[in-house]
Amino acid sequence: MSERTLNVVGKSVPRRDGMGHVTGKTVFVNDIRFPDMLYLKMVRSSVPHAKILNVDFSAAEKVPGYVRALTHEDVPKNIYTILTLIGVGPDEEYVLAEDKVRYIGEPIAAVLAETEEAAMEAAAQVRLELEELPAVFDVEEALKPGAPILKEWGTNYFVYEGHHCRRVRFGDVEQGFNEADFIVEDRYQTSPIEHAPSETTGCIAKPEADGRITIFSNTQALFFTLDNAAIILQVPFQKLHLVGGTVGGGFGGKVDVIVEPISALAAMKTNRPVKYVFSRQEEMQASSSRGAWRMYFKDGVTKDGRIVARKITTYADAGAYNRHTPYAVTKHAANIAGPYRIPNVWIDAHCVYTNKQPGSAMRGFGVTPASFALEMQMDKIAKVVGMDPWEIRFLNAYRDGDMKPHQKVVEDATLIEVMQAAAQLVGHDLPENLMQMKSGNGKEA
Amino acid sequence: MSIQEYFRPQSIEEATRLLADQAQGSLILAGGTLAMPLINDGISMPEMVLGLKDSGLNYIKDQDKYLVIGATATLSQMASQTKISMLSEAALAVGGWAIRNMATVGGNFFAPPPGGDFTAALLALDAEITFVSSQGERTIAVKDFFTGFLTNSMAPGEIIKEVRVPFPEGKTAFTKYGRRHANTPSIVAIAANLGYQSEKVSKARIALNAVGPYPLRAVMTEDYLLGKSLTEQVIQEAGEIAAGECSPFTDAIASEWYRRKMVPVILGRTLEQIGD
Amino acid sequence: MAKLKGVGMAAVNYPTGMNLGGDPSQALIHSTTTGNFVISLSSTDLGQGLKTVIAQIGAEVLGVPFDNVLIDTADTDTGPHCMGTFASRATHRVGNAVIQAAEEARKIMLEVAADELEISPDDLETDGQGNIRVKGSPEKSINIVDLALAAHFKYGRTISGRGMYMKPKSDVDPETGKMDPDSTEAHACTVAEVEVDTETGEVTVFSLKSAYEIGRQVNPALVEGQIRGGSVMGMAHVLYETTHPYYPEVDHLPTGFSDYVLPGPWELPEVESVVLEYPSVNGPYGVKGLGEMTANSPIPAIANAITDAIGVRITEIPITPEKILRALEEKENVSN
Amino acid sequence: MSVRIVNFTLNGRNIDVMVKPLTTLQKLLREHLNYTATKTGCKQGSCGSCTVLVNGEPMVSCLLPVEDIVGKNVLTLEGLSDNGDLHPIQESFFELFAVQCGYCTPGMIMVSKALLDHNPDPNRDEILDALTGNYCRCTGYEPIIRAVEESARRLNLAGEGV
Repeated sequence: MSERTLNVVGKSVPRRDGMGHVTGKTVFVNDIRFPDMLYLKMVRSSVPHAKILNVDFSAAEKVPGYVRALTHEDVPKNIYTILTLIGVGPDEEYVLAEDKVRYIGEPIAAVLAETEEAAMEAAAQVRLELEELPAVFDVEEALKPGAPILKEWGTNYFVYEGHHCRRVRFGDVEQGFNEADFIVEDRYQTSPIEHAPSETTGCIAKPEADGRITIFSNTQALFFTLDNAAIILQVPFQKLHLVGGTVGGGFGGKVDVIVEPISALAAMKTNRPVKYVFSRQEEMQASSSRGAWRMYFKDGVTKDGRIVARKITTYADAGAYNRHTPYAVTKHAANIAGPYRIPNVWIDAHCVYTNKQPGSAMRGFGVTPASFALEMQMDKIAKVVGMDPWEIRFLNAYRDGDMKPHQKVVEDATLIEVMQAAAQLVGHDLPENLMQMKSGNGKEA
Repeated sequence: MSIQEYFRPQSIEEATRLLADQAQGSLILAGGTLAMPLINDGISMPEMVLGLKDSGLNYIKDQDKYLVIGATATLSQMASQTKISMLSEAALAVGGWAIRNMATVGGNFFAPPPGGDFTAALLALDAEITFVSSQGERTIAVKDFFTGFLTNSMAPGEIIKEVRVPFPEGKTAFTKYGRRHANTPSIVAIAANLGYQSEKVSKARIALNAVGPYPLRAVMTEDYLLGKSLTEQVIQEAGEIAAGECSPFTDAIASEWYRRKMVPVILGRTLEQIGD
Repeated sequence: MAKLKGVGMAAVNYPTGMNLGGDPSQALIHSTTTGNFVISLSSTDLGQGLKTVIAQIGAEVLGVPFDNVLIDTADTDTGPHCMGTFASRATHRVGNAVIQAAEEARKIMLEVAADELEISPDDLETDGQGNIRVKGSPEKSINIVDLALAAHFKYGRTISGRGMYMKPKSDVDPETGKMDPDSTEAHACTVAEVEVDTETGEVTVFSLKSAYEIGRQVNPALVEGQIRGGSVMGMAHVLYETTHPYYPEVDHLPTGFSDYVLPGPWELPEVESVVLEYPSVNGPYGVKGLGEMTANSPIPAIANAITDAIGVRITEIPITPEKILRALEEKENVSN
Repeated sequence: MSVRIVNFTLNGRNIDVMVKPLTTLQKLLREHLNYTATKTGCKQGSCGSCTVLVNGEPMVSCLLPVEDIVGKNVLTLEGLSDNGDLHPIQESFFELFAVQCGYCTPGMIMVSKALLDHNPDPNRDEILDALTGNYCRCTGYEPIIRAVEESARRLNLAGEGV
């Protein structure tokens, strides 16, 4: 494909969906309705950790408009598989809670009714008998002996091929510390954050005449949702048909396959369309959030500002269940050392369970917390060494051809070029030697 | 049980008569900005509701020393009236434009903490509040309205008819401090109304919102200010007293520690507005 | 009462795509009888502009007008597989798949035009306006509508193509962490200017100025949209929002937009950016992913600017006014 | 339960409906009358995506019982471009990329319409005051502010019959 002048790539052509948006004609999932449609409302745990002794629907059944309820007994395979499909296991989250609840908001039973109001009233009338268990909320407390255990396999951490964490070992970090003139350490902590898209997560499952189920969903990943839902429902894949693609903001919050399986099950059981859309309060408190991350840095730095060793221990707060956090920790481990050439790197990145709403994917997926910690750490190094924060970064920036700590050769590097351009943009004069530096042999388009 | 009956009285008499009769125990709905969110979430499921918007309580009357405001006058009307500037500033502290077009003066009395910014202004202006029921009318001072957290001195069958706000002689200032510039709950909101005689404070009304179970008068701070001029030292001391006499709480917006820290700071800025 | 100004910077990279279980996306293209090209996908548009960007790439490769190219997504019955929209992967993966599909369709299109114009396909070019013409003698040409009609009703040929792009699955070595998790790296450097009110602890962000290097801008306006949205999201993460205001405790949890604190129109900093293009080795037209990284550099840039302003490092976000007051008080106690 | 006929004007057309008391205007529009441009973002009155104009004033329809709009003029986004071509506000939002996912767009456009009807030449602070009740997560607000400024320019231009 010769590099001829481009006709339309590189042009700011107007958005294809722009007209629909500004006229209100774009159809979002929540805008869809079908005759005989039922509304699903979830009965959720009000406590962070408890045994479920009893779930009593007798009062709920009397609410006018109540149709039926679903519990874990109704779910053919009551276990989430979102990671087994991409080679990561075990899966340990229940579609509907069985004997225990592990976070405030965990779904226990689904109530179906003729109207949204009836479904809400019925769900509120379901009597839960819960026996509270001790709960743990801090990632490091959760790993201490004697901490309440969340998982059947007896620990509060995800096992990475036999290890209690994802590991990166590159060079000899202790040797690096010996060479260093300064040791620079600090602790960085981020907070759980809600995706808060304008449109809340939701879907409508509609039984079709030929026995298939069409699921209108604002998921970010249609086939991923189809495959997982089919496994949970134990139906052949061709039974499900996912339709979507217009999402009112995702930010990673609509990849958990949470509303589709139970809605499809409800549609199959009632042979009626079923709508399940999160309230804003559910989106805020019960849906997955960006997990919180705690990162401990220990760097060895020479007098002339070269980082010769970087040792990092990370604790990702997965909340009560895996969702996507085990993979976020792997991606974190591949990026937490930063866009810098460091000969000796040692990383232990833990995926830890606590009695909180599950952490999952959010924009930046494990790298956002890493960048926060990294770039505050670089400023601390500059202060300790007595160097300008720009210069310390230019000096250590990786170049094309370098080997990253996870043993991948650096390619397409331009850290130096963006720093040069940013300095120019804000009128920050850089010394000539820094302005002359290059990341590699990349050429501007 | 979902709603069974919605009453829409066309006058105050009809409203009070209904409330003494078949509409007894109804949820009173004015602007809806407080009740409807709870109804939408299924937290509140009233069987009987009485809507006040057509009952003739939306008026603003200039009665010599008083500005008389009907209970269903909206906060947008308060924002745009120019008779008492503090009422306009306090109205603009509540929600966004659309919310202020719906929320009412009477409704703000029922806003759970940290709500109630507008009511704090009424408190600092020595306003009176008039209730009406089938038995007739009853007027008390706004400072006697609240009796505790989410409880007040209204009798069954009564609704708020109007508030009567004396035109302030002295200088007033209102400061709302939240995490955002607008459309946000208060960390602390302060209304000050000071009378002066030869550079000395002759009358002081200080109302604090979001740092107690309801908007409260900082009476000890008021006493302290009497007879003093607003020097930096006096303002600083007043701030300490105010921080001592309020009872801040922790919520998602701010901790008790931080709210108590902000009382002297925001009171200082409010009094400085009055000073210069 | 003091208002302390501070400036901070941060430089980051961000990987494009993922590959835990392999990272594939497919695309199918077919021409209607009247020269409209339908690109069938199962990919989703979250607002980042996939439906626009993919139509641009398709039109560019086919050499037909942008308006001739229609996007038909996302339906698992009609669209081929796509992993989904995340990891800043969509433009890179789906773009590459569309290029492959469009090249196959273009080849057939040129073959039919060659038959119609009785000339070798190698001597033909597209003018991007809907005509296939002979190189060097542009007056000898055929319009895409006539061509499509001919292909369908005269030559019985389908102008269509299939495309697939996959980052092969590569496992992670449990001992050393050796892995090949992404396809290329985008980069960004952000400079933040802030002011801290030492009485209330409030932070005002005056400006967020960034340089981005993202290989190729397919649609510069959509790129700027991601940079602006990400800058405000980054400011929200570092100063305002949390589902657990008293983390790790689970009390006082916000329930909605009124008590989940987010900056609004009044809190906007001045956002300015420049975009560099160093085409990546394997991206469509050198594209690198951008969507997920745009909140990343503003967060530490603002945090570093706060350190510059108050002389104290706060390494726990969100950096609320309360945390700043407590840090200033601690600094006071330490110094006397 | 005594159910009344609710009569009001919707986008210039006279409408009679009979709905359960306390049905919100949002639910009436979206579920009874199939006008789905007015969105549902929170049902708490705190995101603005359900903003409509009632007698020219912006209100959050999720908190507005139908009894409060009897005899009133309701304007929704569907009514903004009545004869098919776009209103200058819609054009400006479209051309200045003041839109990404589109879910907040209806509310943003309606509150902008109310602002410009009240104040044909708003300064930036007045625009910020009008928009502060509307939540957007994608754009970072600035393109929306610029689209409102551009809309004012175009309306004033059109107003002068240029």
